[in-house]
Amino acid sequence: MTPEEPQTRTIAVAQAINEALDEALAEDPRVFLLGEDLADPAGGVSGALTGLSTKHGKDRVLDTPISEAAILGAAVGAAIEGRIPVPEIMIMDFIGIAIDQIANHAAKVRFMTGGRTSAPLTVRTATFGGLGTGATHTQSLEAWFMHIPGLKVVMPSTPADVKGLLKAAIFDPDPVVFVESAVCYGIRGEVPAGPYTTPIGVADIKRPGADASIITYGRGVFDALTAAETLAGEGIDAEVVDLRTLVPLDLDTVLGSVRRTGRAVIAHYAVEFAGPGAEIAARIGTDLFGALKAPVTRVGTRFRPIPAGGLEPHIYPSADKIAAAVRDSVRYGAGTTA
Amino acid sequence: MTPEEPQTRTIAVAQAINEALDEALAEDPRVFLLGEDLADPAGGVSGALTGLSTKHGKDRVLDTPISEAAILGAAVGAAIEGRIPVPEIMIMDFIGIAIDQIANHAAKVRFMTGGRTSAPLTVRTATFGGLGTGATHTQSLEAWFMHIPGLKVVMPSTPADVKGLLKAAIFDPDPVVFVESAVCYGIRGEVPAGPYTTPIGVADIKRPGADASIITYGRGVFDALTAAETLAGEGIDAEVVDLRTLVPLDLDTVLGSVRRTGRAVIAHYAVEFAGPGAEIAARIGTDLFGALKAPVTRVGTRFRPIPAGGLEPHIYPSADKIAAAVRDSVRYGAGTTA
Amino acid sequence: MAVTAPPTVGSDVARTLYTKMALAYAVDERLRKGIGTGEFQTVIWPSRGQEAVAAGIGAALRRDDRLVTTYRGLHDIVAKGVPLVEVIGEVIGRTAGACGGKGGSMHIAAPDYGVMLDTGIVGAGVPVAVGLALAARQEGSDRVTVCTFGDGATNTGSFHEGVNLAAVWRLPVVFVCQNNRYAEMTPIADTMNIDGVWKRALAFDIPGVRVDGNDPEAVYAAVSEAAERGRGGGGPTLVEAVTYRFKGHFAGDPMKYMPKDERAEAEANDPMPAYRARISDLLGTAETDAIDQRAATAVESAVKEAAATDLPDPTVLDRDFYADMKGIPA
Amino acid sequence: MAVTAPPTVGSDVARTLYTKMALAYAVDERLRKGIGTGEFQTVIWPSRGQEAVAAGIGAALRRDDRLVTTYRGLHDIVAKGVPLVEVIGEVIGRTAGACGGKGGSMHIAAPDYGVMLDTGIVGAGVPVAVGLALAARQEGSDRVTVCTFGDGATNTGSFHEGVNLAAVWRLPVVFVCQNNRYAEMTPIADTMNIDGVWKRALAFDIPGVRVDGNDPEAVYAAVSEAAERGRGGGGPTLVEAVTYRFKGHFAGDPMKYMPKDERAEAEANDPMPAYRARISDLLGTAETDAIDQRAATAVESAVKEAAATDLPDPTVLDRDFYADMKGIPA
Ligand SMILES: Cc1ncc(C[n+]2csc(CCOP(=O)(O)OP(=O)(O)O)c2C)c(N)n1
Ligand SMILES: Cc1ncc(C[n+]2csc(CCOP(=O)(O)OP(=O)(O)O)c2C)c(N)n1
Ligand SMILES: [Mg+2]
Ligand SMILES: [Mg+2]
Repeated sequence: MTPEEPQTRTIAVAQAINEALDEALAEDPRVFLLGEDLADPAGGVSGALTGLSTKHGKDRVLDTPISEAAILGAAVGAAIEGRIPVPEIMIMDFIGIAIDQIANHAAKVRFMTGGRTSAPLTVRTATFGGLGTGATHTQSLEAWFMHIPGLKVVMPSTPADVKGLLKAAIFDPDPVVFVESAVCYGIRGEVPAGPYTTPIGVADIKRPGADASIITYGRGVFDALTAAETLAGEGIDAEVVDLRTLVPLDLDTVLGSVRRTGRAVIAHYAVEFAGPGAEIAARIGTDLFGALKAPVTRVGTRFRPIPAGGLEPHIYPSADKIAAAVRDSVRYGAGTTA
Repeated sequence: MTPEEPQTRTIAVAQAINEALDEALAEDPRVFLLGEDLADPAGGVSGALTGLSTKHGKDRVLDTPISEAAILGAAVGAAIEGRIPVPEIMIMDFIGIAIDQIANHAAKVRFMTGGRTSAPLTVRTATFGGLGTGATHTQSLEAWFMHIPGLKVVMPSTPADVKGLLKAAIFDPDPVVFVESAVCYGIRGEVPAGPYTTPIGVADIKRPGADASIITYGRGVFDALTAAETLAGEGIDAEVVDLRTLVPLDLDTVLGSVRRTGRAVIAHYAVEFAGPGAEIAARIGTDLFGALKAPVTRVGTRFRPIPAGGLEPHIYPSADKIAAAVRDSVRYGAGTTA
Repeated sequence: MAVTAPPTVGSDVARTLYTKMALAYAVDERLRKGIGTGEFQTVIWPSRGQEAVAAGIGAALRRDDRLVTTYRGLHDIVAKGVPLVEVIGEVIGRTAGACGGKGGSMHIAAPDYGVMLDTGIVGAGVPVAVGLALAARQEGSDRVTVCTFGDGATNTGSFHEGVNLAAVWRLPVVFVCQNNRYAEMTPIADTMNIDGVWKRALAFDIPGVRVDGNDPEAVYAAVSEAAERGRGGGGPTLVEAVTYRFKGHFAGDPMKYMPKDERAEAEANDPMPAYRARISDLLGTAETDAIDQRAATAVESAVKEAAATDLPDPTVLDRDFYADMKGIPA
Repeated sequence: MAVTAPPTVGSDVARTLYTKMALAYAVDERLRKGIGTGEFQTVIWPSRGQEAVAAGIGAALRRDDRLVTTYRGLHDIVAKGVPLVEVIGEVIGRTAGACGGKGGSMHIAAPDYGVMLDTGIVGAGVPVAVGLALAARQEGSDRVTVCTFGDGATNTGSFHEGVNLAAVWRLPVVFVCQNNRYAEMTPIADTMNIDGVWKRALAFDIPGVRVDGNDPEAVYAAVSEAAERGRGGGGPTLVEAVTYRFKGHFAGDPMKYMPKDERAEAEANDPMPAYRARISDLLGTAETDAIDQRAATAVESAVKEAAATDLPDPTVLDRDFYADMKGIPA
């Protein structure tokens, strides 16, 4: 609290990732990264890891062949030995050739071996939606991971959360899938000046509000905040609940918010059908039975492959769609229908 | 309707699979099967395919190496050429090394190519839960497939549905994931005497009832019917809705049933958290807002890896657990709580 | 087993080879230019430098032979004979595109010309090609399938599983590895120990051949031989075509990771001027110039034609999805 | 490259080898017997016939060396030194089991003895072994990792990706393929063209060796040599040990698909009587009998001890799941 030292700095999401990895590599010699094109001069396909291999060495930042199953399998093996691997799956859509190592091994070895082994790795991966590259490079598949007992699933939004949660994930005693959004890498925000971690499993109310709860995470948070601004201009006071982690899911915060507002709109870039929002909606519906002022609404990605080019906005959620859903929720029952 | 000819026969689920494949192979030369250990004398690892390679030839029933990605990829390629491949993934838990071919290729090519290609294969796979073999051979991962736009997901229960839906799936113009349950292979039931298909996307009320709707599919149907019997003895008249297919999901039938009974219990062998029941519960909660007599309940597999040996019943749903959930639902609001 | 195929083809084939190279070259140049100026809002993974491989494949195949390629496959697709307006239209996201603009730069299919799959999942095309070839056998057709991919792709499990399956089933597939020495920003030496990708054929007991990928005649000869073997029931072949990627991984790649001297050496072996010189000897400068000119003109008019068509409208989201949309979530 | 390692070991090693074989044999026999009579409600994938491979591996390794094996790995685990009560206890699902009965027959780990992973996903152990070896290097340890799997597993993408990565990173892994000529009910000839799995080493430029898997001394020599190479920084080796699977895929397999004459021939080369004869020459019949006897007794008392412990109770479902259970669904 010395007036000389600033308490925060403003950095971009990519820098937050870089700093979390840099600090983790510096703090613990067991930490290492492995994946495709991670080392300098590439520094990761989006450049977010620039400098790390130069600073910490190519034996801490390992470039691999295009062998996703081997990347994850090697990380499982190293984690079993007590190393702290941070493997990268460059784009989340590629997980379908390698999810076995996460779902059948990382997630299960502690349980299956009665605690004699465990594999607390942190898989970093990113959604690349928003770049128009078409159906196989734009998916948001976090629901697949949520459904596998044994994994933690973290999907933060702001630079501060990205940095604090990535750091926490790396040193977490359980395997974590950490999902970034490439189109958000440039978004800037304040982070605490020194090293810190953000607890996994705790949602954050990014904007308090009284009339409706927008429950979201990852890229959706930015849309939700924009929607809330718009709505504020119309006299609707929306609360934005940023889940930040999907497993563990902070239901207390979600239910607390919805209990207060009586209205819930759930937004995410995963496909809506059988997506993360389904679980959240189901829980709200059950736990707040009779206490809701309107049905829970979901604003997810439409049940379509993602088209290339300019049609993405017709598929993905957006601030406008979220705002419209909140309006409908607020108006519910006020109209002509019984 | 001649009195001489019986209208039905009684066969086991395994025989229903065998007959559907046999008929399909006989009816259309484009149909072929590929997978591990399919040909005689093995006839599939559970013997369900016995006789098919002998009758139709080893060039119609192809044994493959242990190469799940190649099995599915080859099926995608053949389907693109207009053949009708029926690849098998022996045990559903193995899909994590190969789901890419289904999720990024089979599901998406028609959309991505603007209809210039399509890959209407039928992936047969089976859950092996119930045999005590431990966490990597006992999962029910249909939720992964539901979440991928472009796939149909079929998971029937009785021999009649298994046969009719497998036949329909094979000749369906869209890619289908057809999920069997190995522990149910021996369950017997009546099937129509001659060839027939059962429409994909139509739920079936396996037992009508007035007091509560049990919504389930696959192996869960047998538990639900047992639960309904027990409940009948207690004066509770439960309806059992067998979804049969998860995509397309027959919401009309589900909502119609729940609208009548006012109560919904959803049961499945998939993990409850972020499972198929979440989507169904979310839809019931939204679409029947204000029309329910009790909160929707889910009885899924507990959020745990499946232990080996005798502990499976502590993890999986069961008739008892379903019956208990229905009782709670029926009693809801009748107790001391407001 | 590693041989350099003898470069002796007739002048018809030579003309075809150079024409295909010139077209592939012109398409790639034009698209990169348009991306650089902002004329096109899209991305491509340039094939500049690899034209000879595409031409060799394209000239060796019949129209009904099949091709499976990758995001870096526009040259392959052009050389297989797909109309330029379809290729360019798809890349720039117009309804004139091969897939009406829904697929994008890395998801082009044109079955009328044998282009059955273009995938952005590295390695995933390999098993799919096996299925295409299996279908050909089932139909009693003698068509072959060429499956082409990069050096990096041979490190994927899909490659191993797919080639093995083709080998076991003795299917008519020609696997053509375009070894451009990089996978994205990572040089090949960091991701495999072998000094030739062709050696991976030894794991499956199939023929493996290494050719100069900057020599279209060498590629043509190797692919032709492999294709004839496949048609005759002799099973698959792995052809390694050694080449270079002049413009980096994606259009706009600053290429910091590619050593200057390596690039200079590669540029000295640029297949375009090299084959142009050979062709000029054979056909004369005037005809060679005319080929270049026709290519540039064809590309320019394809750009115009494609750009004049509409962007796909949102109704395409409900078309060509499920064959039967009943019950599908809106 | 394919060689048969010279069978010359001292009598200490020979005794160790035979003792490990006898133990592995006795465990397998006893478990199958108990499954057959209904004494044990479980399943195993018998290792009968493959004892010499396990013994060769086990004798070549230090206690701190690592092992990754499969569902058909009870012989490997026993030969690596894991107490019988832990092995048998896990198979019959008792709390005395290595994993308290939660893992089951195909998911046994015993890190104190170097057994780090036993997996039922064919091929998946290969990359995991690479990670174990990477960890050893990072720690500055000279321990090696043996990763063993079947012939069928070499058709998986995981095998290819894992071995390649070990090769590129020059890691101390010995890949031991127990080629028992079948994958479940499918003979090896139907799933690969090569006449020796060792040839798959050629795809990665690592040493590949083929040995008689029925000769424990040959396996011992090959694995020892490969392990020393690995410890010395010489990278991975692929050892193919040719053997046979006498009892089919699973305990109770009717084995209809295994030709009678092939089985008869294999039985004539049964490693148990063969090595027993050699050992009797070396150590005398009395000591050999005593080894067999001690093995049988040890197994019987392990069965008793394990069976006397509890079945795991449901509270284990909430233990050893997440390290931190806060917020985890009930
Ligand atoms: C399964 C998968 N992993 C990673 C990527 C990201 N990626 C796209 S291209 C590429 C490099 C491919 O290298 P290579 O096979 O040599 O082909 P090239 O691009 O050189 O033609 C990578 C890693 C991907 N698309 N798919
Ligand atoms: C990925 C995967 N595919 C299929 C199976 C089913 N399966 C279990 S054992 C086996 C055969 C394995 O053969 P091999 O590798 O030769 O080992 P062996 O059983 O002969 O020791 C198969 C196909 C599996 N467990 N995992
Ligand atoms: Mg390359
Ligand atoms: Mg085998």
